[in-house]
This record gives sequence, structure tokens and C-alpha cells, in this order.
Amino acid sequence: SAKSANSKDGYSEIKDKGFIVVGLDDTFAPMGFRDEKGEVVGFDVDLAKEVFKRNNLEVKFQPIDWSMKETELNTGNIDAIWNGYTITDERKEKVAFTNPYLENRQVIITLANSSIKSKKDLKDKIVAAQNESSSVDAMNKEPEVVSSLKNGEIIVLDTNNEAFMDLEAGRIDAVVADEILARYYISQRGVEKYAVLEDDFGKEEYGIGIRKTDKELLAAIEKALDEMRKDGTAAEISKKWFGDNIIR
Amino acid sequence: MILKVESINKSFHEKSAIKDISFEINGGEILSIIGPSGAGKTTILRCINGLERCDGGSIEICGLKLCKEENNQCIYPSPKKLRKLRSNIGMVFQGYNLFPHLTVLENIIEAPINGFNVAKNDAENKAIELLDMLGLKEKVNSYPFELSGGEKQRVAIARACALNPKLMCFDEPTSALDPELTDDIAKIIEKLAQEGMAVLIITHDMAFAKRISQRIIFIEAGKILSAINIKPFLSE
Amino acid sequence: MILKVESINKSFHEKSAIKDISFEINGGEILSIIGPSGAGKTTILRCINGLERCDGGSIEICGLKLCKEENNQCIYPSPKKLRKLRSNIGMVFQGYNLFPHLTVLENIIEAPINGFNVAKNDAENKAIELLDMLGLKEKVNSYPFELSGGEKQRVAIARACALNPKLMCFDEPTSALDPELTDDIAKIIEKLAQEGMAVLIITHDMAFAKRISQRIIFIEAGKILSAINIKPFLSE
Amino acid sequence: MNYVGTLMYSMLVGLATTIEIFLLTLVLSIPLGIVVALARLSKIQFINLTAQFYIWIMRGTPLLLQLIFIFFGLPLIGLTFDRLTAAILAFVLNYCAYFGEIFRSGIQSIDNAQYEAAEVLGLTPVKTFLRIILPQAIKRILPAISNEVITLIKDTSLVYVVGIGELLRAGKIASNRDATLLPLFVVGLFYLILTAVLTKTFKGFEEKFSYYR
Amino acid sequence: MNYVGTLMYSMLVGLATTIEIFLLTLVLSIPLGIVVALARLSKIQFINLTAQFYIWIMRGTPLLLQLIFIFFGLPLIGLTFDRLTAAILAFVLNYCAYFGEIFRSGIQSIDNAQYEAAEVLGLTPVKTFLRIILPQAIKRILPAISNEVITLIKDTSLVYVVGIGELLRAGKIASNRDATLLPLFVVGLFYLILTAVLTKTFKGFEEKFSYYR
Ligand SMILES: Nc1ncnc2c1ncn2[C@@H]1O[C@H](COP(=O)(O)OP(=O)(O)OP(=O)(O)O)[C@@H](O)[C@H]1O
Ligand SMILES: Nc1ncnc2c1ncn2[C@@H]1O[C@H](COP(=O)(O)OP(=O)(O)OP(=O)(O)O)[C@@H](O)[C@H]1O
Ligand SMILES: [Mg+2]
Ligand SMILES: [Mg+2]
Repeated sequence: SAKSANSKDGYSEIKDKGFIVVGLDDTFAPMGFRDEKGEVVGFDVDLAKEVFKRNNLEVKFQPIDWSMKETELNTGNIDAIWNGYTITDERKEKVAFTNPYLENRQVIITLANSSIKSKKDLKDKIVAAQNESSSVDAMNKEPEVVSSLKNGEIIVLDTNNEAFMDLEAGRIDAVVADEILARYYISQRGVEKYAVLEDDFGKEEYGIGIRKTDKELLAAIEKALDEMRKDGTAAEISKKWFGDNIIR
Repeated sequence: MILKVESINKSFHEKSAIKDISFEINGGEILSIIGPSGAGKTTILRCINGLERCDGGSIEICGLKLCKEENNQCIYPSPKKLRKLRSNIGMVFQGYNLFPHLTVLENIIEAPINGFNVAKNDAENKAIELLDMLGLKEKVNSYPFELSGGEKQRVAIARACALNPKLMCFDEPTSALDPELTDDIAKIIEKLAQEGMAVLIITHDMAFAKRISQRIIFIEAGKILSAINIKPFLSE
Repeated sequence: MILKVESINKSFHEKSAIKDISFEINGGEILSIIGPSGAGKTTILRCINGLERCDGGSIEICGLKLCKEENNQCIYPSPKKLRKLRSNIGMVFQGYNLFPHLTVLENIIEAPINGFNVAKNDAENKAIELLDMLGLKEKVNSYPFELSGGEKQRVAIARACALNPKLMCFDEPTSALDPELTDDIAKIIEKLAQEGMAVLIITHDMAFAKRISQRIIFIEAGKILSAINIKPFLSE
Repeated sequence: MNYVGTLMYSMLVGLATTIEIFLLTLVLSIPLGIVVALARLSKIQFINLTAQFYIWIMRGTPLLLQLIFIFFGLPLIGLTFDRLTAAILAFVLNYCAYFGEIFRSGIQSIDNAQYEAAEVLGLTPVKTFLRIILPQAIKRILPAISNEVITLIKDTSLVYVVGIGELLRAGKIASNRDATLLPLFVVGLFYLILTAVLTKTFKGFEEKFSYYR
Repeated sequence: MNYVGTLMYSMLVGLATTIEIFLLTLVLSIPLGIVVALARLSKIQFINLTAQFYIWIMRGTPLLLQLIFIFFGLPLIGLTFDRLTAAILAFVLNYCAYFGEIFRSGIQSIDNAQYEAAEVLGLTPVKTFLRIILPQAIKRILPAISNEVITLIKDTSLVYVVGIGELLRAGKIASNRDATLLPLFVVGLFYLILTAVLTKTFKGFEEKFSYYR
């Protein structure tokens, strides 16, 4: 489509069509995934629907391969990446981010009876994280910790779910993951089985990724999000999914 | 003249298999080639059928050149022309080469129907007539693996005869057959010749050769030793 | 007595191929079976070799039962015993069944070396001797696809003879051979018999059968018509 | 058991996509595979080398990369396909190469004597191939074809990379959502059923071809 | 070009793993595949059915699921393997089934007359198989084997699921990090080179077997 080819702002075109395409990894509970009926649901999904309703736009959720997300965006297959998308410096070079709407921590999870109580205890231990996730990036920002791990490497697995299973199998000693996701899995798998350490690998923020040329679209999303923060709609959505208002 | 072979040569791995073979056959004539095992008889037949390329010499079929020698090389026409030419020749292989996935009847009618556009009914009738003459009526729907050695050989003969070519080549057509059937085959071949076909037979059976042929050529180690006339050839 | 066949029967698709065939052969004796194509000759040989299971009757080789009839059923021993028994029998197939991936020499020495633990050198010497007798010395290192029909047949004969079985079965051993080679084969077979081997030959060549055999059995449509003694059998 | 019931809807939707891609690919790539085999066996140097090159590229790179190339790469030079078209295109191009090599093995294994018999009987090369060689070749390669077909049914899951959801994806979604491996086992069961059907079908073909030896 | 240079280190490390898994799987699964083929052809009902069942399960579920099952599932019943062992185990079990079916097709395609000739010559079934049948079968199935081997080299990338990094993963990581498809093309190139080597090797085998018809 023309969107990828030139540097024109694509918002008017989107408005002409009357719908916007949001790309998401539909396996990514609880931010965006499918329920039993195959409907795309989730915290980010509700948020996106509300934001674009306020702009008179319908939302089409396009499932994508998460590792191809920026390519999907920049070839114009999708108009926004909105799926627990962590703001990083590298990503800022490729896409434009909205202001953060959620804060997240990179937490360390162990089995409940583990002897690991702090980051220091990770020395010579096996630690896993999800492949290509911001958890890996966050750990790499503390190279002295990474090099103290067994073999000096992080084990990367395909999904957080598998990381938790590996933990239970006893082949790894700890998992580093997004707090929001981690809490979701812990609640699904049994709260009593796990311990979440005080120490973490830093905070980070979720934002919405837009093509750099689509400045008007960015502004429209920001405006709607601000309104929702003020009138309490955002808090409502947060409470629905997390039982708490964690919106920023 | 239907077939004219002029001093053809063929070697395998630099070892000569046939040397300077020349002979001719007219329509209605039956010619037998006799020679010890390994003498090059099958090789001659394969050269005439274009299955083996001669190293030198020329072969003419119904007045058209299958190959000719130029500057010590044997020149062949295009594959298409070759195929056209070859449709004048029928051949019964020493190893029969039946199609294992087709029944006896299907083996025989395959070429008439799919190569020469004969109507299926006509092809079938002709095939059954031939099978009947060869004592194989019961085996119409058998597959080759269900046949005895002699039965296979007879099917191969029937398959070739169904096409009515101008020249028919038989490579040891009676090797697996008893005297009675050999006689039946002889009668069939004679009938073909009476209808104007030229027939070339390879055989070890001297009695059979004498009974059936107008002429016999003796070869050994790839070379013609001698030729004898058995019966006067009338139609010439 | 080496082979004793008692009223064996075999049908294909409910159609009887052989019926009540009985005969015996002693060591040193040569027996020929003659009959028209499709009479059931190959089937008899295949039954004796255990390649085809009889429907009824019994076969005894060197005093041991290859099969015997009980309650209208033909009972066979275990595959292992069968194999043991069968190692007493050699066979030359009508279609030769050479191993295409082995040279002539390898075809012949395969079984002595890998089935009967003959030393490689001995096996090779014996093979070359046999090939020499059969006029095939030049073809020692050829592959089957490079051989003429008669050459293949001779290799098949050499392959079977290399094993020195107690009973040797030939299925039309001279079908692709000229009179001179036929004579060579006859001499080889006679030599085998003189050494005490029992020989069973299927052939269409009445002259060959008369020249070589002590006895001839005529069969037709699966049944024995008659048997004649040609020469007195001395060693009995 | 009730839980498995709740999975069914999305699984069946995914299954439909899986089967659609499977059938489309099969129907297109088997005949084209025969063409590839013939090209690969051609005595014309240019055709032969082209076929070898094509087979090399198609077998030499992962299907996943080929999907990415066709869907994300080709638009850069102005060739844009929608998701399903891109997927089918990539699958057919890829499987043609594999089927081509299998058909080649079958065709080459037929005794030369069969060609010669057909030739002296005056059958054209086309007729010889279709009526004499191919039927005998197919009998021999059925198990290898069955291997490839069964690989295909599972390869269909690669379409996730162009954003098409199918059976395996449906399982992964449920597995991640409910933090359990069970949905993946259900997916495995579906694949097992599909494979059982295919195995049975191929066994049927093999029996159909067993009338001769 | 310099950029590609920076990719090399991680790619070569990945390549080493790819080749390790590839070779281990091949060396183990080809001989075992022959055993599977023989089991599948066995006249003993129990062995035959077991082989059919094994082949069904192995071909019937995605290799990915088998990896997940062996690595994540078996620990639930107390069987814990380390990553590489689990990966090799899954690969060998899976590929045995595929190779088994290919060998079966080759073995079955050999004319009965060859068995009969070997039988009357007194060769044992084992010798008959190893010296008469197998060599002829292999000639016929080389292209199908080559298909499967080339599929294997690319399937090795599935080990990502048990947390082993290899060539494709190295490419994906770089591609995501640097937001460019270039690393994937480099990976494609590596696969192409590997496949070229394999294709060449198999062509050599085919020529080696072409001495007879
Ligand atoms: N493809 C080949 N490669 C090498 N040598 C060959 C080939 N075909 C035939 N020969 C050799 O050429 C010679 C002549 O073979 P040909 O088949 O013509 O003999 P023939 O006269 O038909 O013998 P037979 O009566 O035994 O069938 C033989 O020595 C044979 O070994
Ligand atoms: N596998 C089979 N299935 C069905 N019929 C068969 C089978 N094998 C042989 N027959 C039939 O049994 C009969 C006897 O066959 P056999 O091969 O024993 O004949 P033969 O005496 O050796 O003839 P020939 O001299 O032609 O070789 C034939 O009519 C043949 O068609
Ligand atoms: Mg000959
Ligand atoms: Mg016979």
C-alpha cells in the first residue's frame, strides 16, 4: 500500500477507510489474546477499542508473528502495535511511541521453597527468560549479573508459560519476566507454588507503536487516552483485568 | 526393399560387438540370423530399431535413412523423424519387456489405441483373435507376473503383431516354446510375410530357421560368415 | 534317493496348475521334464524349491520332508529348517534372476562366500574355472545389463553350479543358447551327475533331453502323461 | 473434559484453515511436482540446470524464510499479495521441489526396458510417460509421497508468520491463556486424526497398486 | 558489508549447533530407520502393528510438540533430560519414522525374483537383505532420502523450543534487534550453502550407484 512507500501522514487515509488495523500477538494473555469463542480480548484490546471509538474508528485486530511486528507496521499491513509493547531505545529508532500508559517491572520468580532471596543469590544459578523479550534486554543491562550466572548465559525459551514449566521441572532456578505477565501466569498456575523476589531488573513502560510518519494518528491516540484517564474509563478497564488501577 | 543395412558397426567400451554388417530384406521375405551366443545378433536388431546408435554404416527403412555415415560419423535424424521412421518396425524383445501393470489384453491394445488411434473395439477384437491363435485365450485378463515363460513370450509376439508394421523383428521368438507352439508361431509369421511384411528373425533353432526363412545369415563374433538361400523368394 | 515327490498339487486362483505329480531322482541321475508351454513345469520346480507352497502332497529331499500332507493340508517345517533343507538344492531360473548390482564374478561368488563360508580365493578360482568352461572369461567384470541373453543364462548356470548342491534344478537352461554351447552345458551337467549330484532339467529341446537324461517325464496340463527311460541308470 | 469442550470452537476454526491450506497446496504442487521432475530429467541443459537451481533454492532455504520473503520482501519491489495468497504461493513453490525429487526417483527407477518397449511400439514420449512409466513409478514412491504429504499437514502451521491463524496457533493461544499444556495435546490429537486419515488413504492407494508385481 | 561481518560471530556459533544436531540425528536415525522399515514389513503381526503405531504417532504429531512433550512433559512423570539429550532424542525418534517409510518403499520395490534368487542360493535373510536387497533399494530411494536430510537440516531450528540457540535463532535475534531482514537473508545463505553441500554429496552417491542399471 501507499502508506509504506511515502512519508505522508496516513491518518487521513485511515479515517477515509473508517477502520484501523492493530497488530497483536494473539497468544499474549492478558494483554491481547483469544477467548474460547475465538474473540480477541484483553486489557490492551479493550483500551484500543475505547480509544478508537472516541475517534469514530472501528478497530480490526490483526494477529501477527510477534518477531515480525515492526516489519508488519512499516510495510503498512498494520497501523499500530498495541500489545504490551515495551518502550526501548532500539525500538524508538524504528517506530514512534505514545506516552507510556502502563508501568512494568522485570521481576525474578523462583519456586516457593527456593534458597534464592536476592539478585546476588543468582550466582551460578540457571535463569531463563522469554526469547526476544524485554526481560532479556533488561538483564543484559546488568552484565555483571548475567556473567555470574551458570555458564554466564541466560536460557531463552519460547514462551513464559514454558519458562514456568521448566522452573517446575527443576532444570532452571529462576525466571525473569514482565511483572504483569508473571502475575497472570502465577495466578493461573497456583500462587502458592512461586515466590517473587523483592529485587528486580528495573522498571520499564508499555507504549503504543505507530509509524513515525503518522503524527496525527499519534496525537489522536494521546488525546483519547488522556480523556480516558480523566473520566475514569481507563481505570475501569484496568480494574476489569487486573483488579486494580495500574494505568499511568 | 523394406530394410537395407550397410556395413554397420557398433562397439561397447571400445570392444567391437558388430562389424561391417550388411544385408537387405524385401517385403514378404523372411530372413533369419543365426549365430552363437554373444555374436551380436541382438545388437543388430537394436541398431535397426534405433535403440542402440551405430558407430558407422547406414540403415535404410522403406527408402528412408535411419542413419547414414558422413565423415566417419553416423548421422541420425531428429528424434521426431526417428520416431516416425521407427513406427514402420515392430520388435519382439529377447526379454519380452511386457508392461507389468497391464493385463495381457491391455498390453496388446495399448499401442494400437494410444499410438495409432485404432478404435478400442477393433483393437480388442484383433488382440483376442491373436491370443486365440497363440493358445492364450484364457489368459486375457492375467497380469504378466501370472504367466509362464512361454506365455509371456507369446504375449510379446501378439503385442508386436497387433501393429502390422512393414518390418517385424523377432529376437529368439521360440526360445521358451515347445515344438507345437513353435509351429504355430511359424504359421503366424508366414502369414505376416504373405501379407507383404518383411520379417527378420534371430534364432538358435536351425530347424525352425530352415522351415520358415527364405534366407539365413550366419554371424560369429560380430561378422557375417556366410548366407544361404533356403527357398526361392517369389514375390521379387 | 535325493528327491522324492509324491502327488503334489498346486492351484492359482482355484485353477489347478499341477495335479498329482510324483517322481523321484537318485544321486547321479539326470531327469528331464518336457511339456508344452504352461503345462506346469516351472511350477513343479518352484514347489521343489519351496518358492511356491504346494496345496497337497509331499516332497522329500535327502530323506527329509520339505512338506507333507496331513488332513488334506500341506504342512511345512519352520522357515529355518526349510532354509537348511533347501541348501541342498540349486536352481537356475527361467528368467535367470541375476543380481544387477554385482559383476558376473560377484554374482557367482556371493553365495559360496557369504552363505557357505568358502574362502574368497577358492570361490574366485572355482568361479573363473566355471566361466572359462562356459566361454565367459572375458565377461568376468561385466555387469548383467552388459550381457547378451545367452551370456546371462550361462552366468546363471555358473552361479548355481558353484555351490555343489545335492540336487540341481535347471529351468530351460539352454533356451538362449546355440547348439555348441548347449553341448558345453550338457557336458557340465553330465560331470555334475558323475560326481553324484541329482539333476532335474526342464527343457523343450527334445534332442538335448534325449542326449543327456536317463529318464524323461512328459507332462501336459499339469499332469504326467508318460515317462520313458533313455539310458540305463548305472549307479543305482 | 468440560475444559476441552470450551477449546473446540477455536480449534475447529483453526482446523478448517489448516485443511484449506493443505488441500490447496496438495492439489497444485503434486502435478507441478511431476513437471519439476521432468524438467530435472530433461536432456536440454538449460531446462535441467534451471530445475536443479530451483530445487536447490527451494529445498535450501527454510519454508519460513520463503514465506517471509514472499509476504514481506516482495512488496519492497511492488509485488504485494494478500496473506492467504502469499502463503499458498510459498507452500506450492516449496513443495513442488520436494515432490519433484520424489517423482524423479520413481521415474528413474523404472527399467529402461519399459521405455524401449514403449518406443518400439510407437507410443509418443508423452503417452509413454503417462501410461507406462508414471503408473509404475507412483507405485514405488507412494510411501515417500505419504511422508511428504504428512509433513505438509504439519508445515501448514508456519503460516502464523504471515498472521494466519490455524490449528496449532489456536492451541498455543489457549495454552498461553490458560497456562496449561492441555490444549497442545488436543492439537496433537487433531494432527493424529488427520494423519490417521492420510495414512489410511495412502494404504488404500498402496493396496490399489498391489494388483501387480 | 561491514554490518554482515558483525553478524558472523553469533551466526557461526549457531551454525555449529545446527550441524551438531544434524549430524547426531542423521547418524542415529538412518540405521534405526532401516530397522523401522524392517519392523513395518515384518510378517509378525505384533511387530508390524507396533511399527505402524510408532510411525503414526511420530509422523502424526508435529516435531515441535514432540520436543515439548519430551522436554516439558516427561519431567512430570519424573523423566528429566537435559536440553541437548531431549532434542536429539526427539529428532531421532521422529526422523526414524520418516526414514523408515522411505526405506520401506525402496525395499518393497525390489523385484521378488531377487529374493527368490538369494533364497535358492542359500543366503540367510540377513545376508540377503544387507548384500542383495538394501544396495539396490538405496539406489532407488536416494532422492527421497536427500529430501528428508535437507528437511532435517532446517528442522534443527526447532530446538529453540527447548532453549537451544542455533543458526536461525541467531538470525532472528539480530533481525529483531537491528530491525532489518538482512540477517535472515544471511541465514538463508548459510542454509543454501549447507544444502548445496548436501545436494552435491547426494549427487555423488547417485553417480556412485549409476554403474549398473
Ligand atoms: N550394453 C552393453 N555394454 C557392454 N557390452 C555389451 C552391451 N550389450 C551387449 N554387449 C556385448 O556385445 C556382445 C554382443 O551382444 P548381443 O546381445 O548382440 O549378443 P547376441 O548375439 O544377441 O547373443 P545371445 O544369443 O546370447 O543373446 C556380447 O559380448 C555382449 O556382452
Ligand atoms: N503366480 C501365478 N498366478 C496365476 N497363475 C500362474 C502363476 N504362475 C503360473 N501360473 C499359471 O500356471 C500355469 C503353469 O505355469 P508354469 O510357469 O509352471 O508353466 P511352464 O510349464 O513352466 O510353462 P513355460 O514352458 O511356458 O515356462 C500357467 O498356465 C500359468 O499361467
Ligand atoms: Mg541376444
Ligand atoms: Mg516355465
